Amino acid sequence: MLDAVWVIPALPLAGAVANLFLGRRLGTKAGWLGTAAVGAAFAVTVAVLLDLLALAGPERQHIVDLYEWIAAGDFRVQVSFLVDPLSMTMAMVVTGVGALIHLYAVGYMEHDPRVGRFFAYFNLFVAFMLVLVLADNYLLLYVGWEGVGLCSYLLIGFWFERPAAASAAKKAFVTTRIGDAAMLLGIVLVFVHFGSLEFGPVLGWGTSPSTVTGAGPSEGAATAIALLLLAGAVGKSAQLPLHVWLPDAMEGPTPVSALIHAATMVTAGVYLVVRSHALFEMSEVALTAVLVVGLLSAIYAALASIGQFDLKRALAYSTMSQIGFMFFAAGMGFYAGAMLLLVCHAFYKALLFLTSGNVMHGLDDEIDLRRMGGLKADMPVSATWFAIGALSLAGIPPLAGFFAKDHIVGFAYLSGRELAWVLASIGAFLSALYIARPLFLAFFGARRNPSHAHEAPWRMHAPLAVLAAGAVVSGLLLGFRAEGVLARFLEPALGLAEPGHADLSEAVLIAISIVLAVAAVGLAWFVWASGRVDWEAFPERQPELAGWLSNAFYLNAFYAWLVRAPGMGLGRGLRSVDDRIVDGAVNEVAEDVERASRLAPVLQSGFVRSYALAFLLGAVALLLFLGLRS
Amino acid sequence: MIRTPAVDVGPIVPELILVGVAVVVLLVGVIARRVEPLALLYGSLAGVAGAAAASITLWDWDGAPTVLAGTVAADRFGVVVRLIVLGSAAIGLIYGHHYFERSGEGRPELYALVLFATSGMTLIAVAADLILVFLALEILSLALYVLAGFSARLGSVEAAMKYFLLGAFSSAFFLFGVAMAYGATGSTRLVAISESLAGRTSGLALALTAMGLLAIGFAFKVSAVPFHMWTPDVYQGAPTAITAFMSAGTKVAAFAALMRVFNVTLQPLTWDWRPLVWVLAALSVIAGSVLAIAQTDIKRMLAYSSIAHAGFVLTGLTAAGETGISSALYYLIAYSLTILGAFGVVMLVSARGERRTSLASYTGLGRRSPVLAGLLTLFLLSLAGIPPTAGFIAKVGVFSAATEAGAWALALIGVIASVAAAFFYLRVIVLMFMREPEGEEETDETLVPKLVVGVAAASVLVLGVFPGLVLGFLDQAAVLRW
Amino acid sequence: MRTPISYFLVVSAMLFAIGTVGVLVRKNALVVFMSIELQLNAVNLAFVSFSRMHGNLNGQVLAFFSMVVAAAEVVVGLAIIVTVYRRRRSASVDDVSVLRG
Amino acid sequence: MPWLTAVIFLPLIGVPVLLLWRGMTDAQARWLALVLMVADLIVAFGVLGAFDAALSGYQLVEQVDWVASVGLSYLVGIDGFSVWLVVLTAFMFPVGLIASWGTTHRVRAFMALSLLLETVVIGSFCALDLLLFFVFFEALLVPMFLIIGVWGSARRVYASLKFFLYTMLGSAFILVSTLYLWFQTSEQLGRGSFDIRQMEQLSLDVSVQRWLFVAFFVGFAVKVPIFPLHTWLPDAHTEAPTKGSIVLAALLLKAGPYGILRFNLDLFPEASKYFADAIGVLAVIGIVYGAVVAMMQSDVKRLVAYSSVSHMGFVILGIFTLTTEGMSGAVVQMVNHGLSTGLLFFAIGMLYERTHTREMGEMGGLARVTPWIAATFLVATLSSIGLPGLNNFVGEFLVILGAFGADRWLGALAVTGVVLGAVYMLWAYQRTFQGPSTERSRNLTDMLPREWAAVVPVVAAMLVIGVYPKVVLERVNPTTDGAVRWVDSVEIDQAGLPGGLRAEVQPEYRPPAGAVAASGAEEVAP
Amino acid sequence: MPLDHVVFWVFAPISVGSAIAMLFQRNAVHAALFLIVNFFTIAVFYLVLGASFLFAVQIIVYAGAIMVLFLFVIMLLGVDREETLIERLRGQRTLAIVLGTGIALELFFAIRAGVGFATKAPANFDEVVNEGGNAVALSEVLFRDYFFPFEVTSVLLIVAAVAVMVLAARERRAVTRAEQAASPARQPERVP
Repeated sequence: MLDAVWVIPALPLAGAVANLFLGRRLGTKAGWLGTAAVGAAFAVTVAVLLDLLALAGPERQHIVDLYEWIAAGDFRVQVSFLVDPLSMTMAMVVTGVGALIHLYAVGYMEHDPRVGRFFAYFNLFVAFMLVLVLADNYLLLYVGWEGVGLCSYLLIGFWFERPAAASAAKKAFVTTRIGDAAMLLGIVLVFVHFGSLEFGPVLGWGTSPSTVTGAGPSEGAATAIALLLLAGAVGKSAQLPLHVWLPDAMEGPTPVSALIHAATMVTAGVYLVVRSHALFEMSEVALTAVLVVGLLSAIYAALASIGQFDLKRALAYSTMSQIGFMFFAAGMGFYAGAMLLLVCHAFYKALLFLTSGNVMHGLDDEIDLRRMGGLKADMPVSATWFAIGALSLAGIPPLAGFFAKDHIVGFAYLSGRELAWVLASIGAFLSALYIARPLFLAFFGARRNPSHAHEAPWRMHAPLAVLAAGAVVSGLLLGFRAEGVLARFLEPALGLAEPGHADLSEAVLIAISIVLAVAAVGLAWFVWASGRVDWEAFPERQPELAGWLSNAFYLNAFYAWLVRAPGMGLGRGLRSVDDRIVDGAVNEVAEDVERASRLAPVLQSGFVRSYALAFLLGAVALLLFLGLRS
Repeated sequence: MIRTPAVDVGPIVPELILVGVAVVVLLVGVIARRVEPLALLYGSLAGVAGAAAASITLWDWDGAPTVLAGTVAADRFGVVVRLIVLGSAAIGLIYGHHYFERSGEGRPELYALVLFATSGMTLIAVAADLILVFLALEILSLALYVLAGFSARLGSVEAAMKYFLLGAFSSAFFLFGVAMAYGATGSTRLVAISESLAGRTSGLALALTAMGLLAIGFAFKVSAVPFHMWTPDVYQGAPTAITAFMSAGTKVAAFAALMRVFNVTLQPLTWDWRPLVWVLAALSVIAGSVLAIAQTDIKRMLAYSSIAHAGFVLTGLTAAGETGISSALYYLIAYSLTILGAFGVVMLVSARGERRTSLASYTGLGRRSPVLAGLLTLFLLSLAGIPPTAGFIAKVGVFSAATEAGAWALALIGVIASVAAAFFYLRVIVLMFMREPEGEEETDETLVPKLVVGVAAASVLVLGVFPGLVLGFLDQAAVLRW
Repeated sequence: MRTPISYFLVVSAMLFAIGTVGVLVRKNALVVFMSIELQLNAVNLAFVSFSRMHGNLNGQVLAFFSMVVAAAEVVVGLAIIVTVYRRRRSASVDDVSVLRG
Repeated sequence: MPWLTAVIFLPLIGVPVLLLWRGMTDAQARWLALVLMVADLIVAFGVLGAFDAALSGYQLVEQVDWVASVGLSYLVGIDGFSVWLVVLTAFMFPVGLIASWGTTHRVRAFMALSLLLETVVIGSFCALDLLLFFVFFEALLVPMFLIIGVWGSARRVYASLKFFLYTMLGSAFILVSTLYLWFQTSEQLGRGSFDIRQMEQLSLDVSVQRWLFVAFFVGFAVKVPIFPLHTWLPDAHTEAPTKGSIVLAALLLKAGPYGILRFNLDLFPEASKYFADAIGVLAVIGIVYGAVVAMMQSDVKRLVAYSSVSHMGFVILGIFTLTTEGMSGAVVQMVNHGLSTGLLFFAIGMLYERTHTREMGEMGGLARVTPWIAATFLVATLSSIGLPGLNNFVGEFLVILGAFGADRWLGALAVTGVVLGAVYMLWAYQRTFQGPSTERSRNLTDMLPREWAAVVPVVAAMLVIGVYPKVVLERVNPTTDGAVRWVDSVEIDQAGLPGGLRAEVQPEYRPPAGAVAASGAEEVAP
Repeated sequence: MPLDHVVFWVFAPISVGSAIAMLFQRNAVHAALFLIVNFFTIAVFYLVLGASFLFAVQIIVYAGAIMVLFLFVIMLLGVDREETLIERLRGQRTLAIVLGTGIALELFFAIRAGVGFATKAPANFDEVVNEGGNAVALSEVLFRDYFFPFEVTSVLLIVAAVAVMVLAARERRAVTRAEQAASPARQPERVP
C-alpha cells in the first residue's frame, strides 16, 4: 500500500481534469465529484498511514521512486514520493480538512455559474498541495509549492470580473513569487553544495550515490541556503515582510480562504522549515531568523487583526499570527509543537472561516462586523461553531488551541528564552483578544443589521460539525503533553525537542497562559459586547491608533510607495531609452545613409563639364598616387 | 616588297561573321527599303548564333597563343567573354527590335549597329595589342554613342551627346596611356610590354603613368567611381533596350580588356595596380550603393547599382591571377543576366516612349502584372545578392577572392555596402507588392520579350543553385595564354 | 638632330593639358570637341616622338591609327552635335541637362 | 532513406504548384499547404526515430558535392542541438498555418511563402556546411520579409524593411568570416572547404579566433536577438500576421542561438571561453531589460516580443555557462520558448481576429466571454513564467543551475527575470481577460474546432516536456557533453588577455568525470 | 645653333600659344583657326622627328579635311553666335586650370623620370629606320605588324558612316512621334 502513495495526489488531479472539461455538463454535480476525489484521497491516505504505523518507528520512512524527471550533466532529480510521519501528518490534514471544506463548498458554490471550474481548481490545489507535502526532493516540492501558488492565484481571482479580486490574485502570486525565486536559488545552492536535491542526502539521513561533496556545506553556505528557503517559506506563509498579499486574498470565495489561506497552503512554509530542520540547525543565524520572523509576525498580525472590521480580513491576520507562532516554535527547534499547532489550527481556523462563510451567506455577503451583531439569535448553530473555533484559538482549555499554543509558549520559557516567552505570552493574549472580538461583535451585543439572517442548510453544517469536533478534541488527543501522541509519532522524522529546566514549573506556566486567555476574552466581552464601551467611536477618538491598527501599520502603503513608483519610473525610463537611444541609434544610421544619398543630385548636376571635372579630378589623383609610388 | 606574315584568321572568325552579317543586314536594309524588320532581326540573331558557334569551336584551339602578327590572342578566356557578350547581344537585339517597333522608330541600321558594337566588344576581349584594344574600344563606343541617341527623344539625344563628349575625352586619356606604354617599352603588344617590364626595377615612371592612364580609360568604360558620372544620365536617357545591351555588354568587354591588360601586360606591376583597384572598388561600391537610395527613376537606380557592381567586380580583381579572373567572370555572367532581365522588365513596364520609368509607376505592379513583378523581384534579389540567386554566388566568389588576396577589409566594405544597396532593391519590391495600385496602367505584355526575360530569370536561378555548371569552364578560361 | 626628345614630349604634355582645360572651360560643344582633337594631336606628337626615341616606326603607325580614329570620331561627334542643335537650337553643352540627379 | 533531405524539401514541392496553378481556389491552397506541412511533421518524427540518442556526433549525415571546385557541398546532418529544432519547426508550422487559416488576401502566395519558409528554416537547422547554412540563413529573410510586409498590419513596411536590413547587416559579418575560414582551410588543409568538420581542424591564431568569434556572434546576436541589437524584434513581431509572429518567435529566433551553439562554440572554443563572462553579463542585462520594458507595453504583441528578448537572454546565458546543465537547459529552453511563445501568439491571434485590437486597454473581461482562449493564453503565460510542471521550468532551472556553476551572481540576477516575468505576464492577463468586459469584448465566439486542433497538441507537448523532459534531454545531453568537453579541452590564452575581462574563466562548479562518462560522449574533436 | 633647335624653339611657343589662344576665343571660328595653326606646328614637329609621311597626312587630313569639316558645321550652326565666357558653374574654371596644370606637371615629371632631358634620339634615324623613304618603311611596319588593326579601322569607318546616316537622315515623323511619346524626364515623388 505504501507504494501506492502516488495515488493520493493522483485522485484529486483526476478530479480536477474531469471537472475542468466536464464541469459545464456536470453542473452542481461537479462539487460532488470533486469532494469524492478528495475523500478518496483521504481514504488512501488513511490506508497508507496505517501501513506506515505498522512499521517500527525507525523504519517509518518509505521512498517511492516513480521516474527520473530532469537529468543533465550530473544533475539528476527524480519524481519520487516520501512516506514518513511528517508527510503523512500533512497529508492527513490536507486530505481530511480538504475533503470537509470541499463538502462545504458544494453547498456554498452551488449557485455559481462556474462551479465546475471552481472545483477543478480546488481539486487541483489539493493535488499540488499533496505533491508538496509528499515530495521526496526539493524540486518536486517546488513543483507543488508553485502549483498551490497557481491555484491560489486562480481561486483568489475566481470572480475575476471584480477588479479587486483580479488584482488581489496577481498580488498574491507576485508577492509569493518573490519568495519562491529566493527559494529556487536556495534549491540550486542545495544542489551545488550537496550534489543532490533528495531529502535523504541533504538532510543527513540516508545517503545518495550522487553526493558530490560529502563534507556538506560550510556554515556560511548553510546559512545562505537556510535563509533563502526561509524567504520562500515566509512568502508562502504570509509572514513578515511578505505578508501583504494574505489580507487581500480574502477576495476569493470563503471556502478558498478556509482551505488555502488558513488550513493548508499558508502552512506550507512551516512544513518546509520543519522538513528541512536539519539544514536550519546547521546555522544558528537561520534558526534565530525563523524565530524572530515568527514572533514578530505573530504580534504584528495580532494587533492588525484587532483593527479590522472586515470579518475575513480579521481572520486572515489571525491566521498570519497563528502561523507566526508556528514559525516561532520551529525557530526554537520545537518542531512537534509547530506541527501540533499546525494541525489544530487547521481545524479551528477552517471552522472559523467556514462559519463566517455561513454568516456572509446569511447576510447576503455582508462582511463588515459593524453591520452584524446579535446574530446568535438568527443562526444559533453557526454561532456555536464560531464560538468553539474562537475559544479554541483563544486557548481556553480544554480546547485544541490551548494545548497547541500553551506548549509553544511554555517551551519558550523552558528552553530559557525569557524575552521570547514574554513576547509570546503577549501574543497569546492578543490573539485571544482579537478572536474573541469578532465573536462578540458578530454574534452578541445589539443587532446592527436590519435584514434577518437565515441559517445555512444542513449540508453546510455537517463538515462544520466535524471540524468543530476536531477543534475541540485534536489537542487533547494529539498533544495533551508536549511529548504527546503527535510528537512521538513524528519523532523519527523530527526527533524530540528536550526543553531545558527552568525555575517556574509547568503548572505555573499553564496557569499563566490560562489566565491570560480568559482575561483577554473577558476584556473582549467588556469592550465589544457589554455595550458599556462605545467602541464604534474609537476611531474618532484615537484616529492615529485606529489608523495604524486598521491599516496594519501602513506596511502595504509603504511597499506600494517603495516599489510601485520607482518600478514604474524605471520601466518608463528604460522604455524611452529603448525607443530613443537603442532603437534611435538604428534609425539614425539608416537616416544618415539616406541623407548621404541626397548628395546624388548635387554631384550629378547634369552638366557635362562638371562630369569632366570629376573625371579629371580622379585622373589627377590617380596619377599622383602612382607618381608617388614610383 | 612587303613580307606579310602568316594570316591565320581562325581565331577571329566570330568577329568576321559578326561584321559580315552586319554589313549584309545594313545593305539589305538600306537597299530593299520594304524589308520586314523581323527578317533583319532573325538575320542578326543568326549572325550572333554563328559567331557563338564559331567561338565555341575555338575552345579547343591548339594553334599559336597569339595570331595575326601577335595582335589577337586565342585563348579560352576570349571564348567565354565572347559568349557572354554574344548572349547579351542576342537579348539586346530582341529587346531593341521590340522596343523600336513599339515606338515606331525601327530602322535597319539598328541591327547593324548592335552587331558592329558586338564585334567591337568581342574583339576587345581577344585583342593582344594595345592599339587594337583602342580600336575595338572605339568601334563599340561609336556604335553605342549612336545607339544611345537612336531614339529622337530629347533625353536620348542628350544621353548620346554626354556619352560622346565624355567618351572621347576618356579615350584621349586612354590613347595617351597607349603612347606612354609604347614610350616605356617601344612596343604595343601586350606580351612584349610585359616581357620588357618584367624584372625591370627602375625607370618605371612611364610604365606607371601608362598604367594609370589605361586604368582611367577602362574605369570610365566600366563606370567605376570617380569616372562614372556619365552612367546615370546615359542609362536613363538611352532607350531602355539599348541601356540593357550596353549595361551588360560594355561592362563585360571593358572588364575583359582590363583583366587581360592588367594581368598580362601589367603583371609585373601587380603590386602597384592592386591598391589602385582596391581604391576604385571601394569608392564604386560605396558611392553606387549609397547614391542609388535617393533615386526616383528606376533606370537611374539601376545605373547606380551597376556602378556598385563594377565595384564588386573590381573587388574580385584585387586578387590578381586566376582566382580573381574566374570570380570576376562569374560575377559578370550573373550580372549580365540579371541586369538584362531587370532592364527587360523595365522596358516592358515603361510602355511606349519611356512614359513610366519612375519608381512610382511600379506601385502595385504585383497586382497589375504579377508575372513581371515576380520576375523583377527575382532580379532585384539577385542584384542584392540574396541566395539562391546567381548574384549571391557571384558575390561570394568575388569576396572570397578578395579575402584570399588579403583584402578582407574590402570584402567587409562590400558586404556592408550591399546591405545599404539591398534597401533600395527592397523598396521596389515593397512598392510592387505592399502597396495597392492607383489607377489601372496597362503594361506591355508582349510574349517574346517576356519569354526572354523569363529565360534570363530561369538562368539566374539555375546559376544560383548550380554554379558548378559554369565554374569549371571559368577556371579554365581564367588561364590567360601568352 | 640634337634636340632632346623630351622637349617634344613636354610640348605634347602641355598641349594635352591645355586640351583638357579646354574641355572643362568651354561651353560650345564644338570648341569642347576641338579641345579633344587637340588632346589627340598631343598624343600623336607623343607617339611620333617616342618612335623617334625608340628608333622604330611603330609609333608613327600608331599615330596614323589615331588619326583614323580621330577622323571617325569627328564625323560621329559632329553628327551628334548637329542633332542636338536641331532639337535644342543651341550648341552649348550646358543647355542639355534634362538628365540629372 | 535520406531523412533530412526529405524533411527539408518536402514542403518545397508545393511552392511551384501554388505559384503556377492560377485556377487554384483559396481552400485548395490552404489544404495543400496543411497536408504538406503535416506530412513533413510525420517525416520529422521519422527523423526523430532515426536519431540515435546515445551519440553526440552528427547523425543522418548526407553529403553531395555542390560546387566541388570550392569545396562547397550539400552537407546536412543533425545532432542533439538541432534534432529538436527540426521537429519543433515541423511542429509549429502547421500550427501557424491554422492560426492564419482565415487569411483571404493572396492566399496562394501566402501558402507558397509559408512552405518555402519551412524549407529554409529546417534547412538552416540541418546544414553542416557553413556556406550552405548561410544560404539558408540568408534565404530565410525573403519569405519572412514578404510575409510581414504583405500580410502585416499598419506599419508593416517599416517593420519588414527593418527586419530584413538589420538581419542582413548582421549576417554580413558572418559571410566575411566564413570566407576567411574557407581561405584558411585551403591554406592549412590543402583544399578549401566549408565543411565545419574540416574547419574544426583549423589552428587559428588566438586574436584571429577572437575576431572571428565576435563577427559570428554579432551576426547571430542580431537574430537572437541579444540586447542591444533587439529593436527590430518588437516591430517585426507586432506588425507580422499571426503566422508570421509564430514562425518568427518560435523558429527564427532559434536560428541565432543555434548558430552560436553550432558554430561559435565549435569553431572558436578558446574565444567562447574568453568571452563567456562578458556575454553572460550581456544576457542577464537582456533578461532584466527585456522584462522591464515588456512591463511597460500596452500592445500585447509588443509585450510578448520583449518577453522574448528576456527569454532568449536565458538561452544565451545557458549556452555561455559552458556547463552541460546550462547548455542542455538552453537547448531545451529554445524548444520551450518556441512552444510557449508560439502558443501566446496563437492566442493573441485568436483575440485579434475577434476584437481587431492588440491594445490591452481596449480588451478586458474576455475570460468570461471566451474562457477557453483565456485558458490557452493562461497556460502559455504560466509556461513562459516558468511554472514547474510546464515546459519552461525545466529549461530555466537548468540554465540557472548552470549559471550558478559559472558565476553565482549571474545566476542570482537571472532569477529576478523569473519574478518580473510573473509581473508583466500576469498583468497582461489581467488587463486582457479579467475585470469588467469592454464593448469590444462582448459576444465573441470562443475557440473554434480548428483552433482546438492547433492548441491541444501544443499544450500537450508543453505538458510532456514539463512532466517528462527526459524525452528531450536524453537526446540533447550527449551533444552538450561533447560541446562542453570540446570547449574545456582548450585552455584560455592568458597572454593575449587585454584588461577588462576577468582573467580566470574556469567556472567554480564542473560536472565530475563520472557524470560525463555516464552520459557517454564518444565523438569529441581533439 | 643647329637647325632643329631653332625649329623647335620657334614652333614650340607658337604651338602652345595657339593652343592657349584657342581657349580664349569667344567665337568658334577663331578657335578653329587657332587650332589649325596648332596643327601646322605639330606637322612641322613631325617633319623634324622624321615622320615626313605623317607630316603630309597631318596637313591634308587634319588641317585640311577635319578642320574644314569643323568650320562647315560651325557655319551650319551659325557663324556669328558668340559664346559667353561667363562661367555658371562655381569654381569650374579655377579647378580646371589647377587640375590642368596638375596633369601637365604629372606628365612632365613622368617624362623627366622616364626619358630624361639628356637622352638624344639615335642620330641615324633617317638612314636606318627610314631607309627607302619614310612612307615605304612605314608601310612595311603597317602591313607587317599592324595589318590587322589596319583592317579593323575599316570597320571603324563603316560604323562612323552608318552612325552619320542614322543621325543625319532621321525622318521628321520619327522625331515627332517620339516627341508626343516623350515623357517629362523625371517627376519627383516620395517612395518608402
